[in-house]
Amino acid sequence: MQIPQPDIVALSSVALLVSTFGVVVRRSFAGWLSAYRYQSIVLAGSTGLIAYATGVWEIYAAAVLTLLVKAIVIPRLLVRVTEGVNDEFKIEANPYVSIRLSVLISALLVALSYALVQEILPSAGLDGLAAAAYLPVSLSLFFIGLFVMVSRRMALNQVVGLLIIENGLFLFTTALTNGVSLIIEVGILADILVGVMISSLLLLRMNQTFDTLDIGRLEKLKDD
Amino acid sequence: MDFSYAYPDLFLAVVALFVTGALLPLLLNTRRGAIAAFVPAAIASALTAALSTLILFSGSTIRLAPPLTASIPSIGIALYIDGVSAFFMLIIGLVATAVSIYSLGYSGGSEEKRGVRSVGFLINLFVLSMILVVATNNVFSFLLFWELMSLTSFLLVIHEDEKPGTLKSGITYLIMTHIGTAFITAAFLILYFSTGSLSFDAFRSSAGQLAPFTKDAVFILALLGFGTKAGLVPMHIWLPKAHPSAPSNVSALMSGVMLKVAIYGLVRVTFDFVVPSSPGDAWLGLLMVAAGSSSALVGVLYAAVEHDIKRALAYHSVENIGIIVLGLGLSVVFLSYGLATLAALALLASMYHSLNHAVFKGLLFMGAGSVVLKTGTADMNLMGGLAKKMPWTAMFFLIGSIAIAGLPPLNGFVSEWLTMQALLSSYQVPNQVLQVSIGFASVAFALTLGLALATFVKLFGISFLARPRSAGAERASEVPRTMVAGMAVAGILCVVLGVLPFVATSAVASAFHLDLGLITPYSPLGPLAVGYTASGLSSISSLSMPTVLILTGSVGAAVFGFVVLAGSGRKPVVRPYTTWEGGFGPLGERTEYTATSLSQPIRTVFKTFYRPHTSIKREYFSDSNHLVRKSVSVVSETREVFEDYLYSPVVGGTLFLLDKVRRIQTGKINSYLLYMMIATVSLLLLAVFQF
Amino acid sequence: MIAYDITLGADAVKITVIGILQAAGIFALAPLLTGVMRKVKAKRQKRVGASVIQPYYDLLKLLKKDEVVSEHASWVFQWTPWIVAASTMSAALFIPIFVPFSPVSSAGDILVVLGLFALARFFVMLAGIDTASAFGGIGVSREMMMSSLAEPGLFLTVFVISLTFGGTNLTSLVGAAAQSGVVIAPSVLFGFIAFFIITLAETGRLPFDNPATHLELTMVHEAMVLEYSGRGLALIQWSQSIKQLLLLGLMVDLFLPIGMPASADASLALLGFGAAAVVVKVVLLAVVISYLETRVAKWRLFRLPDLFTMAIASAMVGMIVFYL
Amino acid sequence: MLTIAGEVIIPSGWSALLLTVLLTPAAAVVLVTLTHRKRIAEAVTAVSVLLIVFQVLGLVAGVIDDRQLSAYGELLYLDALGALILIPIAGVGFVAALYSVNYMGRQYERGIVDDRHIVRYYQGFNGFMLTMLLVPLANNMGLMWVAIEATTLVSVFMIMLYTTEGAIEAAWKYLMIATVGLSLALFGIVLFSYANTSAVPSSSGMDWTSMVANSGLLNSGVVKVAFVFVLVGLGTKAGLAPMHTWLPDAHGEAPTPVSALLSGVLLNCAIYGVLRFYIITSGTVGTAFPGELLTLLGLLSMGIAAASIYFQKDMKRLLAYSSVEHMGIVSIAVAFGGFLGLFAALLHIINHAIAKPLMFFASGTVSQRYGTKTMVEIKGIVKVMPVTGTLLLLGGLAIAGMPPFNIFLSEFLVMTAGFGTGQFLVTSVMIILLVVVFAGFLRHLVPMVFGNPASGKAVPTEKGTGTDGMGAFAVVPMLILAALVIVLGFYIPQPLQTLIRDATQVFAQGAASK
Repeated sequence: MQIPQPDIVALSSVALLVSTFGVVVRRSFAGWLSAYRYQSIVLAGSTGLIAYATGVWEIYAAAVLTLLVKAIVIPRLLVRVTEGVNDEFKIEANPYVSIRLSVLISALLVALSYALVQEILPSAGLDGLAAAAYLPVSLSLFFIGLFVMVSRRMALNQVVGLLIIENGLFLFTTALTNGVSLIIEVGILADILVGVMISSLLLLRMNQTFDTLDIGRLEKLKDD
Repeated sequence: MDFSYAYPDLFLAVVALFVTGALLPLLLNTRRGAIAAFVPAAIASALTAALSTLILFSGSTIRLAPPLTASIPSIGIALYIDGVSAFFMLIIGLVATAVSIYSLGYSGGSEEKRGVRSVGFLINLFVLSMILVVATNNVFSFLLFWELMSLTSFLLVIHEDEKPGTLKSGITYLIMTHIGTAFITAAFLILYFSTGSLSFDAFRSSAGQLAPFTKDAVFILALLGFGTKAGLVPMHIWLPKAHPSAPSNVSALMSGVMLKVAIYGLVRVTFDFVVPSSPGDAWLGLLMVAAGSSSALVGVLYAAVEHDIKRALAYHSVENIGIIVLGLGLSVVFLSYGLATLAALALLASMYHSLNHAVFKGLLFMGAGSVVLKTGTADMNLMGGLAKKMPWTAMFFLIGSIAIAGLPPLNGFVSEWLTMQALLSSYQVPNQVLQVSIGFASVAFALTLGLALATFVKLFGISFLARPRSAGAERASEVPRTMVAGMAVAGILCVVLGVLPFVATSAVASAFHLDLGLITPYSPLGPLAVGYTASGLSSISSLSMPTVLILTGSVGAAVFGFVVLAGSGRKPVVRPYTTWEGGFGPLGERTEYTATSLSQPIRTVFKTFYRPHTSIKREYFSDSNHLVRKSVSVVSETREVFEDYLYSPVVGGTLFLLDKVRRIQTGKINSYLLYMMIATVSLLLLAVFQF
Repeated sequence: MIAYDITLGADAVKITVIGILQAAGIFALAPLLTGVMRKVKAKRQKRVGASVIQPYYDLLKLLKKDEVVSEHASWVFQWTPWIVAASTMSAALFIPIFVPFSPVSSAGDILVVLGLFALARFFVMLAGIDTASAFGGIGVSREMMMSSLAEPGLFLTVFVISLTFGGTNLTSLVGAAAQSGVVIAPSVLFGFIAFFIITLAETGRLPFDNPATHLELTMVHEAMVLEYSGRGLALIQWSQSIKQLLLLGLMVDLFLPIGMPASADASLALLGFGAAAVVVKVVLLAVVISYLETRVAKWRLFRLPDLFTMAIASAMVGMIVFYL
Repeated sequence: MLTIAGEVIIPSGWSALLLTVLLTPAAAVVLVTLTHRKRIAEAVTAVSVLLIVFQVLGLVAGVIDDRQLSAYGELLYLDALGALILIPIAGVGFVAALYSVNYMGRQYERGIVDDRHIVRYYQGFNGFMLTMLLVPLANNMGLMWVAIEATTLVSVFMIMLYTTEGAIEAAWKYLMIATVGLSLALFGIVLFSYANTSAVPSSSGMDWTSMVANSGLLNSGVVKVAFVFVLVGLGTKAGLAPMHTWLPDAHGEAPTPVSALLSGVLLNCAIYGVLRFYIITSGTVGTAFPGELLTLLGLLSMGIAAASIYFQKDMKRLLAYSSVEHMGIVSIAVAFGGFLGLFAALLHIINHAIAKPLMFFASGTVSQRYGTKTMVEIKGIVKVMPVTGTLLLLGGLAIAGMPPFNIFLSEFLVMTAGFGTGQFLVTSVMIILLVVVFAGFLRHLVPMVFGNPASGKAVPTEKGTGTDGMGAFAVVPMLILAALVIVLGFYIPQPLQTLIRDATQVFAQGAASK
């Protein structure tokens, strides 16, 4: 196999990071969703790229599935679910970590993931791999997603953070193992879908029971 | 005629009997419930005593491996009964027999159904587990039965669970004993590390070639562990809480027997696994001597100012355990200097005292139990005059008191005589530091004896003599026959062990295969004798209790005869009349001395130790006029030094730390996720950069 | 095997006879000693005082008298005098006083003697409580404190003695002391101081206790036996004086054994001389003590521990001196 | 072997059970969903768990006969280790189902739940069983991951059965934390499979069998990183500190039978996953590195659990923390290694799975009778409910590590392994923490069980009878478990021993290929 213009890979990974930062900097639910949708599309594209590079047909399928599920189904679902939700809970008014600081930290996390990959790569002989460039990106997707979940107090924001993590995961999987068996891929995607469904169900319940989506209010269960 | 082939079956029969005794009452109702529980128990205990005697003197051993054993290494039940085990089984058997008979009346008496059932069930299991502990031959089964013993005794302690404070003391007891078990486990597992096996046989066979450091570690851990169970200072704090809370027959078992099981463990580890052989091990012995003498002193000091009869007895257990351990320590010291005969003497003293303490402490707790049952209080300040109301109980309690106070001609005196001889023989240890420090130990020992005498004057005098101090004591009456019988068994043992020391000496000698030098343990009338040879002097200090008794008796007779003659033969009239009240007219019983007032001088003399805290509350008829008082009440209490200055700081510190730790459960999901993030990153860095 | 040779030796008969005579002598002379001490005190206090044989009259009188017993008292009170007498007097059998041996000293040693004394004290204290009188209580509570402090002093003295003279067998102790003549080994000296103090306490002498008082503030021993009358009182007083003689005699034999023949097989003359010497020495000691008694007042109860501590301390020093 | 067009439909012999044991709960789910009736749902569930028990017994027998079973080209694969995990799944599932009948019945009578809830509950129950059964049967680690993730989703679904605030909050925290954790785990798994394929291109990447076969050849750097990911990820599900935070909330708020399943079974499935990768890692980089990580997390878990147990107020949270503690013990035991250590670890998994449900059932009954989970308000259980009270005490002492009960046996083995391998410091710390836990349990348990019932703040409702007035279904499951707790305290049946021995052999595979 020979690699197509690697600058595409570079571009796409940059695009992915940018979209992630989009989630970090935007304050409103709509903003996160659009960022996420954008990211998913790029993700599907880069998956296709990997598929083209490796020529494994399963990855094409995976790419298509990604496009369908992540770029279309999940955002729709979330929008549908949150129709009833009061607008004040769709805006991250005062996160635990200020936006500016979050951006800095996310940048650090990106650096960290690059460092980690750099540490593993040579020893692991990953350099030959087509999708090697995606590894640090996927790791940083993961870390940033986690950081979003840590630093934000809106339930919706956490869901989005989770979704970003999943994207990172997906990218990592496809990039590293040239497409594991399709069953697994499907299984994973199904899991994510169900996960999102259940969490949106929970969101509804939460909205009914606490009439808020501010998880700062979910602190009843603790030891004292 | 050799019955040794039958011993294993006899042992199994004992086990079966106890199990029957445990299960029968669960099927029957109250009255017969007590009988169903304690008749088998009594038979089984007597059988145990008999069997162990046979084993002792036939010198044979029993090995048993029940079928229910797993095949993986180190798990499984293995029993091995040698002389030492048999000796302690003898102790268990004797006391348990007396207590079972006593319990027929005690537990069968007033209690409700659930009470008798559970007590019967638990006591049988309790005694059985103690027998099995001394019979086990590997670490796992030892710990198994050891903790079964703790568990059953714990459940017995909290049996009267609606009495205030009972649960608390029960919890303290179980936690303390669990800590002790942790130490013991550590000790055994270190032995496992150095021998590679968990069987006691392996420990024995490799006893010689332990590394010195291992030796010390094992010994100290064992001392801490078994010391906790035995109630050595400063691990004794559970004991004065637990024993009074328990029903009295249980207290008798716990104090009389269970503490001896702990002593068994100590003896086993010390003389079987870590055998002191070089002068380097002497300091271990010195450690024991220190622990022993301080326990003796502390125990008796608290007992001296105690007015709760059962708690006072519990403190005396601390004291006597101290004396026993003192003997063990001396034996270790002598052994490490190769003075075999003296070591044998000290060991004899210690074991003899174990046997004695089991008997008379059992007796005393049974007596106290009868008193508490009849007067409805354990506070001696509310007793008095019981010698007339319950003559039998009084007589046996008096016997017990004389015995424990170490007065001739009863058994306490003999074992303390031996201990003193061991102390006096310490001049043979070629090390001045040891000589002098043992000298100090003997001061503590003597002070202990003095205070013990005083305390038992108080215990017997205040509760049984003079006039009743409360309605409860007024109403008291003699206890049922079975209870008296139980006390009688123990009382008779006290006398026999005192007057015929060879009974005990022969048992100990054949159990431990002791070479006692001048003492001929098996000859019924042979004196106990210890030689002295130093600086050109040589003599033999000897004691022959039968002779002493005969002499005292005949002198008494002679005196009587003389007095009758001198009184010109006529029998003088004895006129009862009121006590001389100094011309004040008849005095109320409030003017009598109470336990508290009786011990006031002692409390004052040792106030630096007790830190007594006295508060005076005055009540006036009117606030304006403070000249006329309605009442003045004085509350004087002594502090538990060890709890105040040792335990509360440690426990408090730990709890503070724990409280800080648990705060990480903040309830904020964000912080939870943060923990995960930190964990991931730090472990990743660990993996990538360090390894 | 010294201790055994004495009893099982060839002249067992002679020894037994002498031994019995010695015991009889102790019983007989004890009241006299009391009388002497009273007399000396009286003289020191510029009184004529009763004759030295007055105690015998008292005893006989009491033995003939009826008894009055408190209605609250139980059988313990009744039995106490007999137990006290039996134990004290049998203690006398084990102690060599006039001759350097006792026929039964291989059956019981100095520890037995202490044990028997303790037994007597135990019952006296019980009897003191038994009469339900506040006086008894006062006496007992004081006696509890004193006896429990006297015990270690006494035991430690024994410790020193048995280290220096060997073992606890009284015959061999006295024998060894006699043999060594009057050497003033430092350990012995300290032992003597301790023993002297303890003896004062044990025999209820000033400054510990005033044998002649009936004032409740100062009573200790008297307060305990206050309720006794008739033969009970007689027995107790007799035992008291016997105990006194035993302790003084023991002190003399152990610490100033001048004139005492070293062992039993000395000639009768020597033994007789030794006995006479003992009597003289004991009387002198008694005189000294009663002289001292007239010089000191009774100490406050809570100053007494200082004295006991002094005894214990000096015995400790004695022991350490012996070892080092 | 039944085949259609060369494709295997139903494998033959024991292996057939691999398929059927999965089909049974699936069928149950379908039936319950179709019929939608309370009674039928109960019946169906009971039958299905019973069937599962028998089939699992069959599978265990098969494994004991011929070391491992597999089907569909090793898509489904079962060796001794997996079989060992199957036992608690089936067993606890069985007793939990029995207990559910009574427990949910009561909730139903009290009007806390209605038919819809009940049906949903049993759907969830069977689904839960299905997903958990899949975990040890999957040879493809990706599939195993899917199964574990599925357990999360199902159990979230069951936790939010009651729509109380607590339930929602617990469910949310559980979902978020578990999902994040599992994504971490997937990172690790993918790395493993990458290491596998890059080392041996021919190998079928994610199959555990091939991974362990090649474990000697894998790139150590990658494997280390991968193991960290897996450990943190699956450790989250297994309740190892500091990722355990979801556990007390979830266990505390779920319906009692579910709590029993969560802590008696689910944790085992997760720790099982960790063990699988521990084996591979030890094959590549030796046991030192993974051992240290396990020891670290294990001690941390024990410490935090001990602290929280001592100061706990809520009965079920107490038990949850004790699960954290025991998972810590298991991982420490694995880290000790050696035959004894591994044997102890595996035995401890089983023992914990027996004792913990007993405690949950007892506490559930108690809190139903007293109407509270707050321990200080409960007094004198043994007077009100002699059987339950006794069993609660028994179970509590067992959990706290008191002989003669089964937990002590395995804990003793763990300590022995620790001292035997010369790890004095770790073992001593462990012993100390065990004592603290013991103290904590005791100070909560004893005042609850004994004392005067009237003196407590919460007054029990109706008076007890033969079965404490709670019905046979409430007592029988507890009695079964209690019997096991006592018997296993001093005796390990031969088959179990053989199975555990074989399981320790499985660990040897990793070491062997090194």
